[in-house]
Amino acid sequence: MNFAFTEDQDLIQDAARGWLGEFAGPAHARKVMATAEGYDRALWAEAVALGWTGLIVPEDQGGLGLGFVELAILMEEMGRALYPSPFEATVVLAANALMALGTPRYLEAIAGGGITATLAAGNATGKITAAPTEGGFRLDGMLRHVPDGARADLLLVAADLDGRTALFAIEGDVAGLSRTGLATMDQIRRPAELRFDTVHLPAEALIAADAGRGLALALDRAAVVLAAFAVGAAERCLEMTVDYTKERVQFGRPVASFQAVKHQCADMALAVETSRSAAYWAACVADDSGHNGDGTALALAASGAKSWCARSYFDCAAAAIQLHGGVGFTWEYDVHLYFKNARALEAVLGDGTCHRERVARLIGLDDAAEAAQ
Amino acid sequence: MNFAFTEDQDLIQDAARGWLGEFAGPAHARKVMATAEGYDRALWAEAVALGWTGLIVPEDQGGLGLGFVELAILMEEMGRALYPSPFEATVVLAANALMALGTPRYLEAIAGGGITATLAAGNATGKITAAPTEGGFRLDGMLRHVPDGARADLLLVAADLDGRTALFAIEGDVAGLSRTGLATMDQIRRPAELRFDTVHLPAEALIAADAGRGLALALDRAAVVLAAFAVGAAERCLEMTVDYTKERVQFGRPVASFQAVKHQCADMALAVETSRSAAYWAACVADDSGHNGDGTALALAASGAKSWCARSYFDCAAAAIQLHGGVGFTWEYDVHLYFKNARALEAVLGDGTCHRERVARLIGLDDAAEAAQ
Amino acid sequence: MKLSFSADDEAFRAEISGWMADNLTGDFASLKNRGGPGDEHAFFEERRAWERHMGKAGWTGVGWPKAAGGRGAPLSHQVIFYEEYARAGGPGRVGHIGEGLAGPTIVAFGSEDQKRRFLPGILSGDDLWCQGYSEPNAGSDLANVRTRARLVGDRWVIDGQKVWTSLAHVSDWCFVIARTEEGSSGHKGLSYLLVPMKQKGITVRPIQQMTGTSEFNEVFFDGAETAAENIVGKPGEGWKVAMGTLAFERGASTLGQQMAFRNQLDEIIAIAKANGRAKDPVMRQRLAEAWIGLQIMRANALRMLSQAEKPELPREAYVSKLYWATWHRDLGKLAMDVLGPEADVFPGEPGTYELTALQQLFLFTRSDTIYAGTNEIQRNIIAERALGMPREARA
Amino acid sequence: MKLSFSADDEAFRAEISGWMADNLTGDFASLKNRGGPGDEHAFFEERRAWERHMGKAGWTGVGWPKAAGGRGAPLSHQVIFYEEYARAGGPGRVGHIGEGLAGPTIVAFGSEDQKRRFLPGILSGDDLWCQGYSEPNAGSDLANVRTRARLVGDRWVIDGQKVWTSLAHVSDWCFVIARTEEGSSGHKGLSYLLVPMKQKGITVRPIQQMTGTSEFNEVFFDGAETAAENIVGKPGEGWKVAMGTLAFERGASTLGQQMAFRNQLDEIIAIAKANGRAKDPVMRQRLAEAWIGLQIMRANALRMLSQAEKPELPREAYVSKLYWATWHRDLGKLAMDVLGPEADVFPGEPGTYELTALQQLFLFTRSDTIYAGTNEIQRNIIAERALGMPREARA
Repeated sequence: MNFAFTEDQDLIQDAARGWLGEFAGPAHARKVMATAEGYDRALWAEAVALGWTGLIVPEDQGGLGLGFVELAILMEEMGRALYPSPFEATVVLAANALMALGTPRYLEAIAGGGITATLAAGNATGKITAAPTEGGFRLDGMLRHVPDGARADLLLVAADLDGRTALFAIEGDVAGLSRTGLATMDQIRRPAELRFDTVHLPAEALIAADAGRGLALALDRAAVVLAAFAVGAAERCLEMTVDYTKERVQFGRPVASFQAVKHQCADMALAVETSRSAAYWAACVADDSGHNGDGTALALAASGAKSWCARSYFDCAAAAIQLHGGVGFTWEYDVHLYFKNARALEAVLGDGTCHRERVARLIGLDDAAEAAQ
Repeated sequence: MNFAFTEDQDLIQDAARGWLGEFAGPAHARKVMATAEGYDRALWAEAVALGWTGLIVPEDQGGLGLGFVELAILMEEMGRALYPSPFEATVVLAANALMALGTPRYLEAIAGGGITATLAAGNATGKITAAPTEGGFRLDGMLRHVPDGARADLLLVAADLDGRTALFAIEGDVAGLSRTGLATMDQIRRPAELRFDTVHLPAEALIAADAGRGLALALDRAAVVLAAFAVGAAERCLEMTVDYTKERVQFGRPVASFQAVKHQCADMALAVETSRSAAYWAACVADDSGHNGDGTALALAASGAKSWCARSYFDCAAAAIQLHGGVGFTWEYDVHLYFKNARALEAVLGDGTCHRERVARLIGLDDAAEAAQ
Repeated sequence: MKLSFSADDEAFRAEISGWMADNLTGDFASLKNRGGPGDEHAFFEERRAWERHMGKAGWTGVGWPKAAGGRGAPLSHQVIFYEEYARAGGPGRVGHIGEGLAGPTIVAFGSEDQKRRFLPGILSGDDLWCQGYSEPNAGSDLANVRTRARLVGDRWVIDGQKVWTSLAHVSDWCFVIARTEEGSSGHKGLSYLLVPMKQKGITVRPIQQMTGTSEFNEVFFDGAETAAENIVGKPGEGWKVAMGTLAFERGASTLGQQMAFRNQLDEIIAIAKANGRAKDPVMRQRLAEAWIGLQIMRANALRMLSQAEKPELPREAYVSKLYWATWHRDLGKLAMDVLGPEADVFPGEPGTYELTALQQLFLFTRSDTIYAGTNEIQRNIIAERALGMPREARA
Repeated sequence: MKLSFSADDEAFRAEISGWMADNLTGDFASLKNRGGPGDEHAFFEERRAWERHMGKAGWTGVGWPKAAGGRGAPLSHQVIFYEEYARAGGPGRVGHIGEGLAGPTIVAFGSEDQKRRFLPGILSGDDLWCQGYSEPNAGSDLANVRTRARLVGDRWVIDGQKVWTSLAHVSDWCFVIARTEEGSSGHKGLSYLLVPMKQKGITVRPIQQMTGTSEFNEVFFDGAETAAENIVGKPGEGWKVAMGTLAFERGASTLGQQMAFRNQLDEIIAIAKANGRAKDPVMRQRLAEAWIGLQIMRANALRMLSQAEKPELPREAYVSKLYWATWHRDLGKLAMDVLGPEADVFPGEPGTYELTALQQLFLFTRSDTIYAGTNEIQRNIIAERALGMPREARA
């Protein structure tokens, strides 16, 4: 038991913060967010070269073989920078899911940066039905809010196959599949709608015929890592606010000297630090759970961390706007980028209410009552 | 439309505030709250002499014939003083219920101060079943949290009679009825448990065989008036806090000069003023509804006012303790009397969650959705 | 104390609601529910025509005294007017700053000549006004105003900068608080000037907001001029006059604002019913709470307005800005939570930025708790002026 | 970074939990879950015997260095010790101020002679300690301390008053912050004195709390004396030493406190299941939120303790008091809301005042956000020390 970063972990954090701070901060986000693609391919190639796409991929598939604590560290820094990239969809969702299902397929390509990918399973709304055909499968249905769904090279799509959840791999475009990017208030994330209208896939597109449990594990781990993203972004909101209010003078005093401002910043600090404790608690549980645990400890930690950290992020972003005063409301200042992203993140992978309801169930509120008090 | 007090209403408020402030403030509460009876009979006789027990009773039954706005004004002042008395049970519940049922019985006795009374209907937990007998009725069952249930001279008890809600009058003690006062954290209110074990009542004890609608009206009006009580008590918490923090010096400054203290007091003021608007809105609706309205407007106003004002009272009392610092936590200072009373009041006549759920239903959340957006 | 309306009130209600039904039609029909906060750019010219149309029909200045050209309507009629206007989906009024702030200020503090010159243009909808109070380094605090005006011959010459000026780019006139006494500070030495906007000494630069649109502007005064007689009150009385303007914000038009809130809440409830969130017990609590909160807002406003004759500002008036701003901001968040994952999406291609009305609501309401006195400033004011707590130390 | 425990840790867990199971029996069995905050008066003599029993078995000073007579247990063992102690229902420790504050202060700042004289009595459970920090007009601020001590011959003579002193009426010793430099102010001129409580210069007056009971006391020093050598550090170093004491509050014993919170939450959940509130979706949200919040509290404490070697106080340490105090206070309210109308009732006759454990929790947790630095002071500290924002103006 030692709940502090190792030296290696400190190094990962320092390197990520340095690179992202220099190249991939909000100014970068502004450049790419108005483009149709939504990210910068050249910068992404550099991120690949840093080994990030292989961070959790096993070494024998060309990755670094690190764990979810390390992935959380990296995502925390991406949140701080608000770096728009295929990382979440490709690594946090797709690679994580493939690993949870125990298949090495595509991992080397992902680790090496050859392809981007995404996952369309319980993280999307809507439903796909699969039916066996001669030599393969036919898929029909619609999914919305698939991260990077319009731009990813590889789609991992969950579909109902005879009452079980199967996972299929679709490389690029196929006949009958339409992929439409959604225009969104938050311009960092790039959700899409996927329509499957008689899509025929070959037999080898089937990755796992019974993927339900593996996908549940993967989505919980993804929730943990997204919670870490929220931590970094929330902390950046706090930093911007402290910096701005120290500079800004009103009534002849720095705004930061007013107790009302200080106390709101203190509450933001409390939100950030408790969120950090929550996210890394959950990341440790993710590392300890392996692929075959009973999943309850991870489910509790993931739901706890996701609901807590996403709310903290929203609260911090909202407080940042308030404490910036008028300029916090302008397009020019960066606060709104975090604010919109925070709102989007609250709904991703389940909102707070549904995660808390899940915790309520898992801690036994539906079990029979013990002998009367 | 004129949402300000009339001159007469101003006079009622001034008179009540004057008398209660002089004789019936927290120092008085401390004297009586440790006694078994829980109130001072001599002081109560004076309140009767002021005409308060007849406030809403029609003039031809010896009352003043005033309305629920006036009753709210009086109860607001009782809340401010935290006056422990049979007033709520006798007037706000019992007289109100008799009037809602359109029966003049007992009203003259109540108005004249000859008897105290209470109501045990939807405001209590538990259930009573009535069965017709030769020459009368037999009652069985148990009710808890009946206000003044152990000390009131007259009990108005709702019971299930052939699937309808009937109301019975029980004067004093009868065989088979046990009345037990409950020891409570809040020492201002005096709830009791009533056990009916084969209680035989004569036929004339039946006040109304189908009292459901009248009682619902009465309970909504009582909720409105309790909301006004909460307004006065909450405002007193604010006043004590402002006074104390102006006097108390910390770090070489009056505590009231710290922005964190000022802003919490401002939030208390917001809670108090919005509560006052809520309570008198609801009191006006109660006056406008009469005994034959469809009840929806009153139900909405009553649920809105009760949930809002009770929470405001609790929040103000809690903030008062916090802002008093150490002494707010002592028995010696009065804040805890309000704090405990506020907590009790939140649960009386339905807690906030159930009132809001009722509003949700009444504003049509369960109605069929209109054509898709 | 009585909340219900009289038969006379109801007759007046029938009159205005009938007029709205008959007139918000044809070319004007597309203006329904448009042009509110966050949407002020919408159909501007058409709304200007609508303002003139209302003026012709005598529906501007409903609460103004008859002597000033208004209807002199009693409070209950004003309440009904603003509520029915909004209930009918009446568009955001392009003349509201003139009708609600500049006009009443001139009525209260202006000279007879000023009344003759300025009031008819406001009532007819021909002259649009904007407000020159906030400055980049004054924020919510008029005492820090740095914009200067010097009397040169028969002209005031004005230099400085204002911000958060709604409608500046389309306004004919601006009322400007400027420092007219060299070396003065705080509330002293300020004057209240009426300044024509269409002149070369004035530059208007729109501020792009987080919504992507620009309701607010920066206004630069660089040797801008106005005639010497265009001062309301005496030189140095600007603070007193400005405080009067702020008092007019307690007018019955607030009931119209609340009816617009009601329309928004109704839309959110309709969506919740359509997408099933209305069955979620937690969401039901929030929707009911919002509904209750709005009823209380109305009751609070009616209480305040019913006591408008009293010389002291009542406490319910002190808390009203903090209350409605916070309620409205929370409504914006509630709208998003009811929409769920769909909240983020708007029609259009990625990279475009044309928000839906509820997304506008969500983003734009973040300014409610900032402009016209942040929530923090409002709490200071409540504590100091309504509760008599010690004033904040000012350097 | 790793949250799981090693095999060695688990062996230690078995040792302490076995010892508790074997020893919290017989005469001690009635002490289970008694004597915590709000219940400190319960079974006092028996708990004192229990403290001595623990001392004999070597379970006091688990985290103290071996050289000081402690176990020198690593962090993971300390965490396990405090968690298992509380999980077993171990009673509130009467020696906790000596073990957790006075002892570590003497270890860190005391002379060898002081270590020899004071540490063994703490470890054996024979000497009980109390804390003399807060004063009526100093509140949470040591800089305002007015209690004076003068060196007269070989004795410190002490005059003044302390408040909120837990266990003062039963303690043998008190560590007192007193002003030893005439005319000094603020953090200067303070000294840290060890003062015997059983002397005629000291009067202890219990403070009756809103619970009806009296955990806290006022302590009056009226010519009270202690030997000249009973000063920790040098005269004038009291602030430095006191700040060290506050740092010890970051100790692993906080995990024991959290386990007690867990026991309380479990009781509330059991009641919710029994009375049906566990089916209410709104209540489920609150219960789940409390459960999550407590897990985070533990994670936050482990983060803080894992970085105890670092010279700077980490941010998670700055926020921990504000966080746990607020969480615990909210738990008290949650308990009442789960109980519903029954929350107010306790066994007994009207007029008596013997609260249930959950009512005690509800009322007593109101002090959590006040003592040892109110929530407001904690927010100041976070803003100023952790975030580097400007200090509050002090007159």
